[in-house]
Amino acid sequence: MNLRVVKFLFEEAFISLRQNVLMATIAIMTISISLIILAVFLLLFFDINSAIGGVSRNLTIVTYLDKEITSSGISKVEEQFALITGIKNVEFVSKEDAWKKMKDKFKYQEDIVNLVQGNPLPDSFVLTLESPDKIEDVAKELKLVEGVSDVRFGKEVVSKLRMFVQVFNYVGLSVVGFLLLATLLIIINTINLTILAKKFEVEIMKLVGATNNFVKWCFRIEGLVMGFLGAIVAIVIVDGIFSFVTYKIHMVFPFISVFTQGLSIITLNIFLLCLGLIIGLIGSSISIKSLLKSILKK
Amino acid sequence: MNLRVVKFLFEEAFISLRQNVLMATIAIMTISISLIILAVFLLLFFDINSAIGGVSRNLTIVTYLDKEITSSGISKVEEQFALITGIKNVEFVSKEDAWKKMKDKFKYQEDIVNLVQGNPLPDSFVLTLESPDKIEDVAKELKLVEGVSDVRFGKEVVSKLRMFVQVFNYVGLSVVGFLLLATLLIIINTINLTILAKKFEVEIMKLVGATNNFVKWCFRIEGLVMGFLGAIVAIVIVDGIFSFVTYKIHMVFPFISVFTQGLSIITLNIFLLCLGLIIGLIGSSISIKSLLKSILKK
Amino acid sequence: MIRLRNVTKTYNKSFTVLQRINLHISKDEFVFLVGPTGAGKTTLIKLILREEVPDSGSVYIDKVNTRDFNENQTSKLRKNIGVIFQDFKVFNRSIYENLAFVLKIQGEKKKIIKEKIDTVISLVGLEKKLHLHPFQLSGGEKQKACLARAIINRPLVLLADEPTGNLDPDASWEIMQILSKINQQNTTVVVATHDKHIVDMMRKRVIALHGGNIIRDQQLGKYNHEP
Amino acid sequence: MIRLRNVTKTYNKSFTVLQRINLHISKDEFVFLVGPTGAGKTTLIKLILREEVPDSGSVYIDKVNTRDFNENQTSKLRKNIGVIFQDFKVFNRSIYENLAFVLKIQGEKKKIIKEKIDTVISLVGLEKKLHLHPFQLSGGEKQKACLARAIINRPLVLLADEPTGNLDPDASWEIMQILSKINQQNTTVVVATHDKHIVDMMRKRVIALHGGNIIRDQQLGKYNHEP
Ligand SMILES: Nc1ncnc2c1ncn2[C@@H]1O[C@H](COP(=O)(O)OP(=O)(O)OP(=O)(O)O)[C@@H](O)[C@H]1O
Ligand SMILES: Nc1ncnc2c1ncn2[C@@H]1O[C@H](COP(=O)(O)OP(=O)(O)OP(=O)(O)O)[C@@H](O)[C@H]1O
Ligand SMILES: [Mg+2]
Ligand SMILES: [Mg+2]
Repeated sequence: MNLRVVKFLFEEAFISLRQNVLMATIAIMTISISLIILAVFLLLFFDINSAIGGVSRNLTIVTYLDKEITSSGISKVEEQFALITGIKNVEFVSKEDAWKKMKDKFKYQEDIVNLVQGNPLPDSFVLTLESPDKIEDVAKELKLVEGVSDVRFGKEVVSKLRMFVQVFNYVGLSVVGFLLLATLLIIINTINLTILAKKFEVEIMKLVGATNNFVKWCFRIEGLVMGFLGAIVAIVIVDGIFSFVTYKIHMVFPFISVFTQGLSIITLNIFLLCLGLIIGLIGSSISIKSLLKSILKK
Repeated sequence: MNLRVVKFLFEEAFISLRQNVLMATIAIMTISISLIILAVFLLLFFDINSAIGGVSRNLTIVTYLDKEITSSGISKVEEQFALITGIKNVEFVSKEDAWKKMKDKFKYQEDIVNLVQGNPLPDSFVLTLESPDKIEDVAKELKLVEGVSDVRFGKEVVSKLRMFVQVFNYVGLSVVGFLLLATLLIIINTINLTILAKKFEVEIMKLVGATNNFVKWCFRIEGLVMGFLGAIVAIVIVDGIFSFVTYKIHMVFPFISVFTQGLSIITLNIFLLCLGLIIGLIGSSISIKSLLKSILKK
Repeated sequence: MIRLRNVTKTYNKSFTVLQRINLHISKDEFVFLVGPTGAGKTTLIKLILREEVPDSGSVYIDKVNTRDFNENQTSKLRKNIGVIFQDFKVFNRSIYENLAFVLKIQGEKKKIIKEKIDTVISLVGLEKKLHLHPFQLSGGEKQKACLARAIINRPLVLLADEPTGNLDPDASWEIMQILSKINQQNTTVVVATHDKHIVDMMRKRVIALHGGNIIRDQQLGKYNHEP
Repeated sequence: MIRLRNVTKTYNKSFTVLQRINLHISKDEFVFLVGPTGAGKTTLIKLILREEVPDSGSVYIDKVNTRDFNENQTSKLRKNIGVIFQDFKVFNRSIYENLAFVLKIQGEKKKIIKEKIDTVISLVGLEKKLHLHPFQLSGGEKQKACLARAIINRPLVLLADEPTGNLDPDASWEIMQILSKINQQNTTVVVATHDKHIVDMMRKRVIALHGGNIIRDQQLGKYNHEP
């Protein structure tokens, strides 16, 4: 294909779209809507996912040290910790601090606290992990470090969280996958409807000598253009909704930070654009191919 | 309209659908897909909503009684509680039970517990509420009861939960509303595309003397039939997915009970059917009306 | 039956097709409309059918001015006018369905619909093609099917726009005989045609259009569209 | 140029339109195809255009059997054949776009497209209608536009199916002169028509179809489709 043909194909696509502007507009609108649905759920999925990630990242392991440990022993333990992979942050909590916190926590049970003489608590390290996945393994390694008397973490919380993540990803990915499929089908169907309505046009094209390839490319480019326009409209609306919702949520729940760590809006825009173009092309290819076949058979 | 005309209108609708079976099939498919999307999210929304409801219902208020209270005093307090609305369940926890639990909880801090002599804890009632909404009001009323020394509930948990419910409903309802709108638009657009493709037919109808009303009802019934078929297909698929997912989740997470308290599948089916019929009717009405107008103008 | 008073029709606000046309066709008449291509024959027929409305002047059908017809009155008018359109305008359905539609919108019963179709289809000789779709018919057969649709309702007025353009001379002559017979049964017949032979043979009233005007209106006329 | 060998064409596996037709039309010929409605004239033209393929027998264009043409060969064939279809088959676009399309698929440059359209449109006298859409044209004007589309490419073969059905006698005669001139410029012309007057005046080869057979094939023939 030389450049003139490409130029002509685009011209044809625009003539064809202009021929039934209303139909084209409606089709493009439908493409936009289904892309918007998809985009909204991608945003939700990734954002909730990252929110869960945030919770997971806050899981900590508390390592209690021997009561008789010296300050040089403490630094030795800390050095050992540096050798263990998967630890993101290490915070030392002296037994004094721990006791203060404890007293704070049991304010109501004052009587109990007052009954205690001296400080019964040991020094400890609070460790943050890079990921909660290997928390058991890390805990085991920590136990082996000399000077560590006990290692504690919320076993129940970890397992609940893990289950939740599993369910969420299971459901979320199924839903996103299902939506992707549904979007594909809706867009392909819509393009198919607009092309079926042009059966008569295609018949004439063939009768005056247009090759199948020529006809196919005319409609492919038409599909591409529709997909492109649909994606652009979707992007504008999604970005609008996004800004509005971010703003609105910020007003209502100023303490929540939304849409910060999830899917970046630019990635999403690029994804929508590619999707629009690709489905536009594929949808029109399928439709025109089957239409040409049906014309041949008649 | 007499019965013969109604019969004829249905005949016309089927002739018209048969005239371009492929187009009709594609349109019905699109209608199904968008209804399925809506249904999936309604199920998810209502199910998560009811799951949250479950969590809320487990919120409790602990009422500590005066240390010197007599057993007749305890029953008096209980009688008073019966007068307060909004309490679903009342459970008495004796100071002995409470101390046992406390000891259990602080196993690690054995030293502290061992330092305590006797039982420093009072008797208490654990109350379950009908709804967490009025928890503060109920707590206030409880405080006024004679024999009650203190009333405690997880203020932080309640406020966090409330916020979560608020955010969830905010987001969830927005999403469901948005999806409903999107579904409506997709279905209306799809029907519009099939009707636009029949412009030539409508022109002939008008020229041989069909009234606007007649033409409108032909296409309305066609829209109704498409909406009906689309809804039926959607219902079959949604019910299929539902059974499959329930089964699958039961396999993978046998301890979770899903889809039990949310939206009943029968309600959903009826909703989808009505929606299909109504949008089919409305969509075709809008389309044929604007088509007739455009023909008149030309 | 049909009266045009000072009718002017302009397309796109600039191209005047008919200019101050005055015309009266009475109930029992059979009229040929002739004129070169683009003279406005089809436009005149569209005006009578109220597919188009005049820019100025009035069209009276059965003494009623159609100018201010609403949608319902227009439908009623069209139910009483049978038309053979120059470009056929048939549904992409079987001939049977095409014919049945016209009767169905009148609320006819199934049985009567079947009877009427049988009668009219044998009149035009398309019995074997009754269940074919238009794209399966030859040009002439399509034209005959259009005639059948136009007369199935025994209309008050029959408008035939180039009804023999795709027919051989013998078939054309047969069609003319059918139109003649319908005319005798009290239907006003208006035929727009280029078929010199037929016009000359039929010896009916001939109205010749040219340059937006009626340049000749003759009883027992001949085809001649020269000014 | 065109040769049919024992061509049989049956529709719906039961209705035989053409039966063992043998026919040869050489490069420089101008041929009329006559026959009553439904005789198979359009079917014959469709066979030449390879819009239909024969059930048995072969169609040769320029000595090549078109039976086993693939899609590309068919396109190439059609680019060399100009056709005036009985039912027009024009795009719902302006006449200009309709004409341009035929040239565009040949990969012509914009400038040349414009030139060629200008030439051909003045030949058929539709200069003022160039940017109108088909539904804005009269029947005869549409027919002329189809002629313009058929000849714009200087095709090797010109197939005209009832090209004067919507034209007045004068316009018909003009069109015939154009076809004649094109024939003299080395295009094979096949005209299917019912216009007795024109066939009789032109004195060209006349092939008469009837009942699925060629019942007459005469040089300098007259219109006469009686067996
Ligand atoms: N919708 C329209 N818009 C613009 N011009 C139109 C429209 N309809 C008709 N015309 C023009 O009006 C003129 C008359 O058209 P009309 O169809 O009435 O001619 P006609 O006498 O029927 O011709 P023919 O014998 O070719 O059928 C033509 O030149 C045509 O181009
Ligand atoms: N696709 C089809 N399916 C069934 N029958 C067909 C089909 N196409 C044509 N026919 C039949 O074949 C016969 C010949 O048709 P054709 O169009 O070739 O006739 P024709 O000679 O061109 O007639 P006319 O002068 O009326 O145009 C007709 O009786 C028609 O009904
Ligand atoms: Mg006309
Ligand atoms: Mg024919």
